[in-house]
Amino acid sequence: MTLTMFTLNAFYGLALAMNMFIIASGLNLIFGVLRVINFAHGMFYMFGAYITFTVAKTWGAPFFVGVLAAAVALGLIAFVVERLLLRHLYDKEHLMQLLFTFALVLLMSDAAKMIWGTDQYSVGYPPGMGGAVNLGFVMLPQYQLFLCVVGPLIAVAMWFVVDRTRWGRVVRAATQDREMLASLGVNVPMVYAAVFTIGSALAGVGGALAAPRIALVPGMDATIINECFIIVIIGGLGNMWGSFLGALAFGFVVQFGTVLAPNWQDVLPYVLMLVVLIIRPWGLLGRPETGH
Amino acid sequence: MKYSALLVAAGVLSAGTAFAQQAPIKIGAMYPLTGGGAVYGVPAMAGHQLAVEELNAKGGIMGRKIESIERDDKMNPSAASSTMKELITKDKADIIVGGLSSAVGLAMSEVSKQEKVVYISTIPKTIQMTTDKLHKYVFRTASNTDLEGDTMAMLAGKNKLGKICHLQLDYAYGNDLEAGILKALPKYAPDAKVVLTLKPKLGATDFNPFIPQVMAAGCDGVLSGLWGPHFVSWVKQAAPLGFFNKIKWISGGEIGSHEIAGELKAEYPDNVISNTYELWYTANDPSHAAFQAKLAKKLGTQETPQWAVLGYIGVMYTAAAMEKAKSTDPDKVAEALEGLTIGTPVGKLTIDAKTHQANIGQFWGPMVKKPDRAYRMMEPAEYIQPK
Amino acid sequence: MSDLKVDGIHTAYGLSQVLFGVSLEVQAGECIALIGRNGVGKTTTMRSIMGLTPPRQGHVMWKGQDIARLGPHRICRLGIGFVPEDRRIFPELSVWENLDIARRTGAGGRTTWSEEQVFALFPDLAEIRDRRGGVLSGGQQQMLTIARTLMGNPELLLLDEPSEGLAPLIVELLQQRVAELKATGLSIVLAEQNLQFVMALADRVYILEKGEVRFTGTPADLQADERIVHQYLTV
Amino acid sequence: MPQRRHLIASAIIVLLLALVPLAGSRYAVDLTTEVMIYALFALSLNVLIGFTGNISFGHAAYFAIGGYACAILLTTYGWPLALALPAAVVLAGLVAAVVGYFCVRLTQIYFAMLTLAFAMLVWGVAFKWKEVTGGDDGFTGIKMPAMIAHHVGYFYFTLIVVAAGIAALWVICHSAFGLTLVAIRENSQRAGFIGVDTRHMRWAAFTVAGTFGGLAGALFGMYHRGMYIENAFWTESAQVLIMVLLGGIYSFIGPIIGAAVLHLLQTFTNQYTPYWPTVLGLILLVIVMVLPDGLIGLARRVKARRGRS
Amino acid sequence: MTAMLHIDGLWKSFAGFVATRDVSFELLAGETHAIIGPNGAGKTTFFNLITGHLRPDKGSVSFEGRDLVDLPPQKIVRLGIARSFQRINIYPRLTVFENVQVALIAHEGQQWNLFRPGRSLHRQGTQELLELVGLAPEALETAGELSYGKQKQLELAIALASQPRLLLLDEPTAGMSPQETGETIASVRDIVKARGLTLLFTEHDMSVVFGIAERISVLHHGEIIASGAPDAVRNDPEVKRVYLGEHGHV
Repeated sequence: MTLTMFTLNAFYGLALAMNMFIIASGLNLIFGVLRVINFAHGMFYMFGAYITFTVAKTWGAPFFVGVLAAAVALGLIAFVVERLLLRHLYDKEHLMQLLFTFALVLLMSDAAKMIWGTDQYSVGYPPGMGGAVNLGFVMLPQYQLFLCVVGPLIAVAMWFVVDRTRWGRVVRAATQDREMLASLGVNVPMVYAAVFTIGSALAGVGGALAAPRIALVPGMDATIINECFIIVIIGGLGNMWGSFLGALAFGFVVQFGTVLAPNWQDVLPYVLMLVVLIIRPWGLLGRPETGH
Repeated sequence: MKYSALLVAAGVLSAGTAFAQQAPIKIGAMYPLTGGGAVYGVPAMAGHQLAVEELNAKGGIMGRKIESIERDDKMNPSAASSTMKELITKDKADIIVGGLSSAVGLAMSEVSKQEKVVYISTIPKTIQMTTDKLHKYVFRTASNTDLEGDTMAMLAGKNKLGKICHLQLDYAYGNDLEAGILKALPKYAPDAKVVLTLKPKLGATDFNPFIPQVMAAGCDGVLSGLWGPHFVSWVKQAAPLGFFNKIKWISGGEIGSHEIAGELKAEYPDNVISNTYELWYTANDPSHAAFQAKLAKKLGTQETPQWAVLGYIGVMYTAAAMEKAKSTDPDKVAEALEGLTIGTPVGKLTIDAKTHQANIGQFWGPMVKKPDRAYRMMEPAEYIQPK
Repeated sequence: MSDLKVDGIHTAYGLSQVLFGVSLEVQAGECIALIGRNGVGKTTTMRSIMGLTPPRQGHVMWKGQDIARLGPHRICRLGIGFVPEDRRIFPELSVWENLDIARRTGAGGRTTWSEEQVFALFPDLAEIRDRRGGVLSGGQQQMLTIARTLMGNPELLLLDEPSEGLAPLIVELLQQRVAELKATGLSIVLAEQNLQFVMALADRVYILEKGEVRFTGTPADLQADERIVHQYLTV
Repeated sequence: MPQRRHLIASAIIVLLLALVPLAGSRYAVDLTTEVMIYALFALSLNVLIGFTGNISFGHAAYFAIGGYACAILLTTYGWPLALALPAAVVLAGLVAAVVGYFCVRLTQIYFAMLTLAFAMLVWGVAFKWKEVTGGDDGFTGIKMPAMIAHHVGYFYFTLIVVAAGIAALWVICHSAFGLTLVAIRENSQRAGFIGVDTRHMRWAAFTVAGTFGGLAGALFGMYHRGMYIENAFWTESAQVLIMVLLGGIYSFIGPIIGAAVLHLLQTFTNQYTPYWPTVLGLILLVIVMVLPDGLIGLARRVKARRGRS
Repeated sequence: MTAMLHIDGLWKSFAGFVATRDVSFELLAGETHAIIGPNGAGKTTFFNLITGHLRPDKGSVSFEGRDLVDLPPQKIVRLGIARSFQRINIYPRLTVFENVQVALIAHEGQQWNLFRPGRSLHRQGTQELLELVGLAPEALETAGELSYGKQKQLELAIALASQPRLLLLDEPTAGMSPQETGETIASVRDIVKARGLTLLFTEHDMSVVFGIAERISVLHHGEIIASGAPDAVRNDPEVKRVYLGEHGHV
């Protein structure tokens, strides 16, 4: 592999990692606080992409208005779902929550078909991001550079909100002791609703940001959800920096793995998860679940 | 005018009374209507329905009404196999048409062999269906990977590609198409050399591991089978690097269709030569305009998708074969299909008696910008039909 | 009229019933003590008042309103603060963060307690404000738990076994602090096993045994009756 | 004596099923065959879920291994059915034992994700090992012994094998082993403290589940005369998981009912609308919100209410 | 009498908090011994160290001369130590009968038997145990639906099923009504006597402790501060101090 190729692959691995991180971080946030494994997260991602398509292409609004619309719409959907249905399931078995989110996947897939039909769509790059930057020995696409900036920005923003704001402190406290938090006057159910809303909005943003790079088709939710799970699991469930690390591992393994061992590209993410779980059963930065 | 309208009405009326007397002919149709395959399955089913409506308006087949029984094949071979059995054993379908993916096509062919019911494969292209796994009851009205590969090799020669990068999806269709191209390449382009072969996975959305390799390989052109969303994603990721400035893209997988061009609009790249089954703006047959107008009306859009014609042809062949056999008996219909020639919106087609493969051609040509259109069109569009 | 009136509450965890008709009253500014050995229902009484383990029967009246069916955050916002026995510091949060999440204007706009005032009451906490809750010593945790609850500006403090597991010196300090709190007019329900602590602070005592109130009176009454002490409190 | 009552009921059901082909509907025969195979598949998974309390996201792997192995041995190697079928089942069990060894070291979601990863590896092998499995074209044209080539013959063959399989699972689930598994599910810590090595027991349960899943897969492949990589995909694992949950995990026959209801519902819905996902989604919502014990739980509750009034 | 359980210099701390501090302790064969102390004194931790649920940081535990440190719980129980738990720890969806039956199956090493119907095994032994703890009438009820006190009794039966020589009971009467407490204690005392068991238990209810314990140890801040006959412990000034507050006077 020449230096140019190596640089390019490393860059692409990073770009992939960042796009995946944006999506996976929402899944991870929801798991960390609510302990709910949200299978519908991939579907939220797909809705995010489709909504961006409708707003930015059909209605002709600027791309970033589409991204915002995706975030708001997904947040709204998630909020309603949480308040009406999900909140009744926190005390039930994990299996029931799993089935519930799976039911969401099925219902939303048909809803998407009714709203958008079965055509494939694409969204244009935002102005000024459709080209590449020439560094002499290598060309880097602008939009992917943009993703490489947005990913860490979102990570830092999440870190800032979770670590440095009062609301973030409340969220962290909610992962540690729900009951005590309620005794201190915090409306914990609303914190849960907010976390589910934000986590889902992140999936929407992830889909919106992916939209210019890929074709939008029915079924685009299916692989993304597995990949997000893999990232969250190998990073350590509930750990934000774990997900960041997991996304990086995923991005580089998939990028370099596909180049070096194209025959294995279909199962590379699973092999990665297999190796990590056998060596570190609770993920790279995870801790053993207590009570076992 | 009035007179002819009256005649048509009378015809319908008389046909209507005939319907009441005889049991309908049942055509089972299976296309993917949910999930990723629905992109193709839904328009194909629309074409299928159009044909059935049209035939019924004319009095059906042999004066018997057609009943179309439509099912989702779910792009899952074993589910499709069960559904097809159900169509045959419960609904007593006389014939089955449809399928999309190779695996589903082969699974349906297997059921057809077992149950001795004719299956007309309208989209799956896998070569095995009409070679190794050919049997009495399976027929194909779609193109196949050998025909497509042959044309692509011819185009490679015509465009004088010296160094070729080969890009196929890593699954049955891609592998078969690759074989088809390699078989034909020495014939058309004896000096051409394949310098790189890459196979992204089916369903891939990220082509970054492949794009730099192709660009670094120094080839004049790419021979590709990246269809639909794969092509769109490739374009999105490769175009910013100036990929299409230098490299000619000769592609199967029907990416010269309006569905793709109309969606990518200005982002559709230069230097692409591809194929499509049907073009709403070009015709090689007089009946085409009528077909296109009806389809446009049914779908409520002037610019129609290409897959509908395949669903349409499946039904037309069914009708012709039954009329010829004067029976719905599968053995007789199968015999009738062998060597049968019919007129279709894309011209006269003949099913080869030995291979059960129709000589369906495709429109091939470069995708060019048009001043009055927001999207690219194929021009000149050449209908290339296998001999 | 009393601020808090607990009237015949029966409380159970699943199948295990702990309280069998406990009643008690707290006047404004008063400190009452619940005493008794481990497992007699002191903590459960507090959890019932706070809405954490709602009673199955009976009423909890707070300033005339029945709060027995309200959620804990509503009860907190009505002016009742809970200092649990096992402290329940948020271990991953710093001392300051533990305080910050509890910051709240009290019922009726009370703003008696701010960060500065809390730090003034517990100067030790100011020194360790950036330390993680999980690494504090028992005494520091106890101070923090009380400080944290004060940040919500409560009118009534439920103080569950504050002296448990603390060194004598710390207990003494704590006792002073609680006395200062009482002097500000805060009502207090104190659950304790440390009799000395109780005697110094409580206006009235309730002795619990097996989920029932067995004795009510002033500390002086209790002191006068050795028999009761031996029956309910010693080994 | 409940034991005898169950035996008689089972015998009656088997007899009734044996009468299905006499009704003359080819469709009914096929549909019943499919339901029986899915019932065995779902039951095998429930050894792991209902009896041991471990959720697997990758049970399709063993189904596929059994199916492919049987198909390949019959067709490519021309083995007789009497050898090919047992060999396929043993192979599925062996792979389950190897995979299980790693998986049972983890619990809960980590366990589930590890089973998924291994299953996707099996899928990858079926996909890539084209010379042997046919890759994504599928392995079609399975050579069937003449005796069971006809659909009625195959129906009776399936009936016998599935009945035997279910009987074997019944014995295992109700054995000392099975009872101990339930104890592990109910309270794994307590089980450890009556002297049970819970990890080894879970490993054994994993292997048993894989073995019988393989048997169901072998029957499935022969029924369709083909195996496809989709049969090893995670969606297939999800489907059987839903069957189990729909029926109810806390009873032996729950998964049988779940398999029958889901498969029939899916088949019939598909005849009327392509919006099958909506139907299934709504059914799942109902289960989650009001029927956490599945259909069997509902039946029990109804019965209990009747008994009271 | 010889020492059955021998503990020497045991330490255990959690994130800086010392739960067990240099505990040395001997349990004589056949004695009934109570461990008491205020909440948080480290009683449950102490039990968990003996039964293998926790690993000590330092020190040794030996049972009848065998070192227990590093043995997993299931091995320890096979040596003849059984325990009940402070929180209910049964199999809630199994019947009462099955709860005990499983324990007998495990004790006999029959959990690997795939063919013998589980329900037919040890019917008599199960019945006897249920009669012993007074649960025979509820044998066919679902364990999770029993009253709290009866679930505690069931736990005792499960513990007895492994034919222990040493029985550890963690707060056997916690959460019971006074009447249930009396019945439970009477039955425990009878069983221990009848079977010649060694009993080590923790308890808050002093009437229970002084009713049956032959020796008492007081745990405070992870340390044993007193150990001996009931009267001696009752009059120990240090114990009084711990129970009535640090200054120990009223």
